[in-house]
Amino acid sequence: MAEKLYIEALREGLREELLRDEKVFLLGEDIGIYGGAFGVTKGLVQEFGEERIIDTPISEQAITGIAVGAAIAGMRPVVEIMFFDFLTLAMDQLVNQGAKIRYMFGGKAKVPMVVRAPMGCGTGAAAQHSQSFPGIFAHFPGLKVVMPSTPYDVKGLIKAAIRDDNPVLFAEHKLLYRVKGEVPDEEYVLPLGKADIKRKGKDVTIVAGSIMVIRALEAAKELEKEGIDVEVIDPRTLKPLDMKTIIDSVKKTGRVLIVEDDPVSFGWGAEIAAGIVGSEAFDYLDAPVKRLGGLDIPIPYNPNLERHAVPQVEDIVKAVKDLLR
Amino acid sequence: MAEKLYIEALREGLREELLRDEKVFLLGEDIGIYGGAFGVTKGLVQEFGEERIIDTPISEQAITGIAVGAAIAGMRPVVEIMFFDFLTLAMDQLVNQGAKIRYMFGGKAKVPMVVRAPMGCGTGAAAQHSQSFPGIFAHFPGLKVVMPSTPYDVKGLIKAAIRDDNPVLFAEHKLLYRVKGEVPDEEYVLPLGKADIKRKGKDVTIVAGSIMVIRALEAAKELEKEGIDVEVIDPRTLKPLDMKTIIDSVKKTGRVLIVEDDPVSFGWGAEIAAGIVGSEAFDYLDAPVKRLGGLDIPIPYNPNLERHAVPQVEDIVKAVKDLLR
Amino acid sequence: MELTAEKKLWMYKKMYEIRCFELEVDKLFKANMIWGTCHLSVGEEATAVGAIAALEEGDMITSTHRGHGHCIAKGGKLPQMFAELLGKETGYCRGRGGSMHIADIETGNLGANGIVGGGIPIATGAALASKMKKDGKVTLCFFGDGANNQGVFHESLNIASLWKLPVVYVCENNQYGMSVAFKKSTAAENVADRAAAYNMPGEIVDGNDVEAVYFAVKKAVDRARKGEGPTLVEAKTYRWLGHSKSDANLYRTKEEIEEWKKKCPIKRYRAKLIKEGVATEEELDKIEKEVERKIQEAIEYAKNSPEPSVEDIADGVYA
Amino acid sequence: MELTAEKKLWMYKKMYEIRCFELEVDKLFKANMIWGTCHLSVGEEATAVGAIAALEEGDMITSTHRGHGHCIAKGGKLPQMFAELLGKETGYCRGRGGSMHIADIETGNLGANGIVGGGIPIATGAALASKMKKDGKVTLCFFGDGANNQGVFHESLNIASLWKLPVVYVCENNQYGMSVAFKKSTAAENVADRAAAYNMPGEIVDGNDVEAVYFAVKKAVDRARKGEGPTLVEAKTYRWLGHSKSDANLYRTKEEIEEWKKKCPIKRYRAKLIKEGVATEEELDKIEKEVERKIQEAIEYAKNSPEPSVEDIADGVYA
Ligand SMILES: Cc1ncc(C[n+]2csc(CCOP(=O)(O)OP(=O)(O)O)c2C)c(N)n1
Ligand SMILES: Cc1ncc(C[n+]2csc(CCOP(=O)(O)OP(=O)(O)O)c2C)c(N)n1
Ligand SMILES: [Mg+2]
Ligand SMILES: [Mg+2]
Repeated sequence: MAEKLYIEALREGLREELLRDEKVFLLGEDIGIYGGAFGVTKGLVQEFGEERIIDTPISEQAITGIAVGAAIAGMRPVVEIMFFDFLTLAMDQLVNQGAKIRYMFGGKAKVPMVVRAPMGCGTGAAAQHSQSFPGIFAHFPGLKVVMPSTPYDVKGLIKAAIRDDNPVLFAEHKLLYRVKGEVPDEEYVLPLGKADIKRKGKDVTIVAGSIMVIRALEAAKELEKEGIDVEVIDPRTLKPLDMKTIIDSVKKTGRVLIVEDDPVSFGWGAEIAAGIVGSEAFDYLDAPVKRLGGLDIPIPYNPNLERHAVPQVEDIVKAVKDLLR
Repeated sequence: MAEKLYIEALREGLREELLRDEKVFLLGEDIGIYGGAFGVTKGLVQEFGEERIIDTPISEQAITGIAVGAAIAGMRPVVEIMFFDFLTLAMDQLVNQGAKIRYMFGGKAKVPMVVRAPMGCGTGAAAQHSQSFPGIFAHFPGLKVVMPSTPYDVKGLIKAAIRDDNPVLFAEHKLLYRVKGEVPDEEYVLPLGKADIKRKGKDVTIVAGSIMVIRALEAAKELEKEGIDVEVIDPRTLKPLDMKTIIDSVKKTGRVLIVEDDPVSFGWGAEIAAGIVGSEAFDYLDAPVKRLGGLDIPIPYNPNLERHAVPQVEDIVKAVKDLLR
Repeated sequence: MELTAEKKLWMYKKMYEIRCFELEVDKLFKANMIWGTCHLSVGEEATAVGAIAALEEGDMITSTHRGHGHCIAKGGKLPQMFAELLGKETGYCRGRGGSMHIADIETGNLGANGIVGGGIPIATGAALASKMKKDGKVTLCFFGDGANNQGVFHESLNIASLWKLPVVYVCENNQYGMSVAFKKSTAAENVADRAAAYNMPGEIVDGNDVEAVYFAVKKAVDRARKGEGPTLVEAKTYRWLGHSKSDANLYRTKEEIEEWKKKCPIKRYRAKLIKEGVATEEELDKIEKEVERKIQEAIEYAKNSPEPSVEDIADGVYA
Repeated sequence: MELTAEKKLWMYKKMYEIRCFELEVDKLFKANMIWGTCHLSVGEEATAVGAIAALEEGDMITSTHRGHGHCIAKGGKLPQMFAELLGKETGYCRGRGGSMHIADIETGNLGANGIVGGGIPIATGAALASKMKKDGKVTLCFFGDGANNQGVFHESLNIASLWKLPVVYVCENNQYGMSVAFKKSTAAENVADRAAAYNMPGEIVDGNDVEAVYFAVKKAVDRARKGEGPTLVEAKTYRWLGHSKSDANLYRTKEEIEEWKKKCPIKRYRAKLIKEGVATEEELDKIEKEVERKIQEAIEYAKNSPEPSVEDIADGVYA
């Protein structure tokens, strides 16, 4: 095992799939010589050539639709959308076409494609470059939605996403790219639809996704000092969603905090909360289900405001304490 | 008071605002001589002329963006998007521009615009013309989201939406257009952000929106025969969301069923469920919060399959009984 | 580039098949046997047939909401088509898609589309796949005059031209996008004039002349197959019936409709075939009878087919 | 159409102001005093200034992610601009918008935009408002060469032409959209060539010649104001610095950059003004000194301004 950055593990995953299957190719804006806005695809055009690492015009809708068409015709495209917010430009092709085609066609077509995009605030990019709304896509039938939080997960899940025969939205996080973690040397693929218990604990369950997993783990360390034993669960894929792992944890701890990176209002945390209280875990709850997420505002530019717009470690610590009160 | 169709009440609301304020104008595809795909704007071009009832090319993104620009420049545009599903084509202008501009500009611009669109299945229009996802928009800060269920509400709320100084997404429902109800002869405007108790009851609360209000009321009638007294609450606006009315009801009944018209997974019902169990109502709950909604599939064409894809009256009846068991 | 008698008769037969199909659909619709909505292409048969006649067997198409004709011309099976419209399990989409989503991947029909312009990038992507796989296939992309104002039209044609993709864009300009006249929707004289903006050839052709359509599209297909890039072909035609199930035709005059009916692509071609001695009246009558018989058989098949079962409602969402 | 000496000197001063502003921003950025990202327009000053010089006071503009120059030329106040970049409460957006969202509704600047092409329909809508209100205003819409491949460009220009809206589209073609060269992104020789697809005039102008830009845009503005409809003006220019904060310039050569630096719009205009006798070296030096002083003052103002308070974080979401 070696320590690697999230961005390196992700790039390795892409590279291994490009090597393994010649049907796999990447397309997106500035992913060639520039290496992508965040550097994810650095070096790949040199290795695989411009035919497989394709720089596109600034045409999000078309490139997503082109991926749909290429996928139906037998390829396995991986699209990079430069910022998650720009997915709104490609929505029709993603949710009305890519996601629905198979069902509409009576199960007679496959659309194996991945759309990757970095979400999240914390870089001062302001309201049009900072939102994290993977939960929105999880509402549309036919899509799968993945949001890995560690180098290990991102590598195993990007490989799974590329091998999956369905359209997969792959939500990365800008602040995770520089996070380090252990990555096995040998090849591995992780399943889509399996939550991961990132930390075992018995007093309270935190369900956190993407960057919030990192913050939840830090908060757990803080709380440990005060004798509070936190279990941290990372759903990893929002769709399919592994409610069982979450429910089992809540049945054990009786208390749950859900932490997300976007306005809490109508976010994916609501689905998890509703899933918990609609299940047998309801009878095990010792406190109301608590959600912690962003304020219901566009992400502000000023760094101090920006910091306050979404949960930080101290907010998680406080929320857990509130829950135990 | 006169009995009117939902579509008539809506048209009257539009007409009154066009008469009241010359800044108000409508734009959309086939809204002129054709009267709109569902006939909502019938007769308006004859009365107000082509300058104020504007037929546009099939360019959803541009017409929504044009509305944003016209609104900033002092007009009050009302856009018709022919089917709710097509909002995915206009997402960027709606959620990244219209909704966020005011905040991004430090509160120094107003964007008074309305985007109307009919949602829902039940007409055999299949997967690309049948989805109902108003909850998706409620997640984006800066927007308001309205989904009226009766002729009375639709008239009062469209007038409020047009007079509001913010971008409002106005979600109509195809199957409601032909529903009748009482509409006052005198002018009235309803507040955005106020739920309505459509039926008082003490045994169980149903929170239903749009077409599901009608079905919930029918189910309540059925259940009454069996001695079950149902309270039906219509949030009317998803954003702002009047959780207080819902919470008060749940505190009274101790049991709640949420009914929506789209895949239950990651829908707006999750937000309501999470809101309930995150509130003081949690302590009053005698049963898990139950959600009833569509299957997690694209809407099928076959009428029988289509019917089974979303909740019908009998499903609501059954769900309430389950809840009381 | 000469057309064989066989091909000519095939084109006649397909046009007639489409006409009959659409008129039967209209009847079934009026008899409440078809659910939802239907966009019929009566009057536009020459465009679908002429364009698809220019393809090789393995080639692909993307179609539109007004797609029955494309499907038939591409080799779609009538029984499965009717079955789909009747929402039956034996239909092309197992009753899940209906008129706006008929697809037949086997014959290379990548599907109708409920979103105006939605098929344009999909066709472009299929062509990219062909280029990458070097499979020698060409994709033909149908869309309407209304669709030419969708942003994705612009984005896709630009990319197809840049990358020299083997795709042919065929605009069926039937003068209206629903109720809006072409002049009121498009700030250009012709859709084909927009080809220059993408540095690709733009061709205008009489969409009611099946051979003219064939030759224009054939040229474009050949060019695409040789790796020389896409072409935009605009076929001027006209829709005889309403836009969809209900349409009061308020936006156009009866005279205009009558004027266009005189240019019936099928009648015209019939006269031409007889004049050229390709076939006799009797031979053509025989083809027509045969088509009519097959259509009735197909309808019977569809009527007698089973409904999809509710237990299987979620089949086919994911692979 | 003659330019007064006053106007010429105004143009010189504004270009110099933009240059100084951008270079100071670069310094502040490198000193970690500016958060997030910044897209600087060094080398492109003549386009912003020449185009905006052609407007009347009440006219409107929409700007882009590379928008500092547009804001300054439109009359934006330097202290509020620096304050915004420093995230201060006194900034144009109360520190909530930053570089990519500076707007100044009072001077008619409807805002920069973080979405490439996002301002194009907004400008079109502002122009529609003017037409409806008959307020005689023209809206000028800036966008880059990269933006010309966004679908909404197509949709908007089509509509503006159909409805003869008083809007002028100014494409700042600086040869690259981030790292992708114009030739690799656009299947047309020139952006202006695409105007024909919308039946509107397309003009190409040397974007480093401020007077040439002025005259081309003025013609378009006059046409728009007379109700004759929109024009697409393409100004060919070049960005000297990286795309945004970090950019290794891998996609272009040093030689190319040096070549374009020789065409510096400010140096060129300085020489011209002196040659024409509009001003002496000393007079221009004085203007420059004055600008430099104001810039420093503005930076001081920004530095000394208060941070927004966290209590007010939700201010301004809704009206
Ligand atoms: C994106 C989108 N907008 C609007 C519609 C509604 N609609 C369906 S067909 C149609 C007209 C299309 O016109 P055209 O492309 O010319 O095709 P035609 O119907 O004339 O064959 C419209 C507006 C749609 N299906 N998709
Ligand atoms: C819709 C969208 N896609 C991608 C981006 C990322 N991006 C920001 S600027 C830029 C290049 C824009 O090029 P151009 O329009 O030529 O403007 P320039 O930067 O050259 O001034 C890109 C790709 C974006 N902001 N918005
Ligand atoms: Mg048409
Ligand atoms: Mg550029």
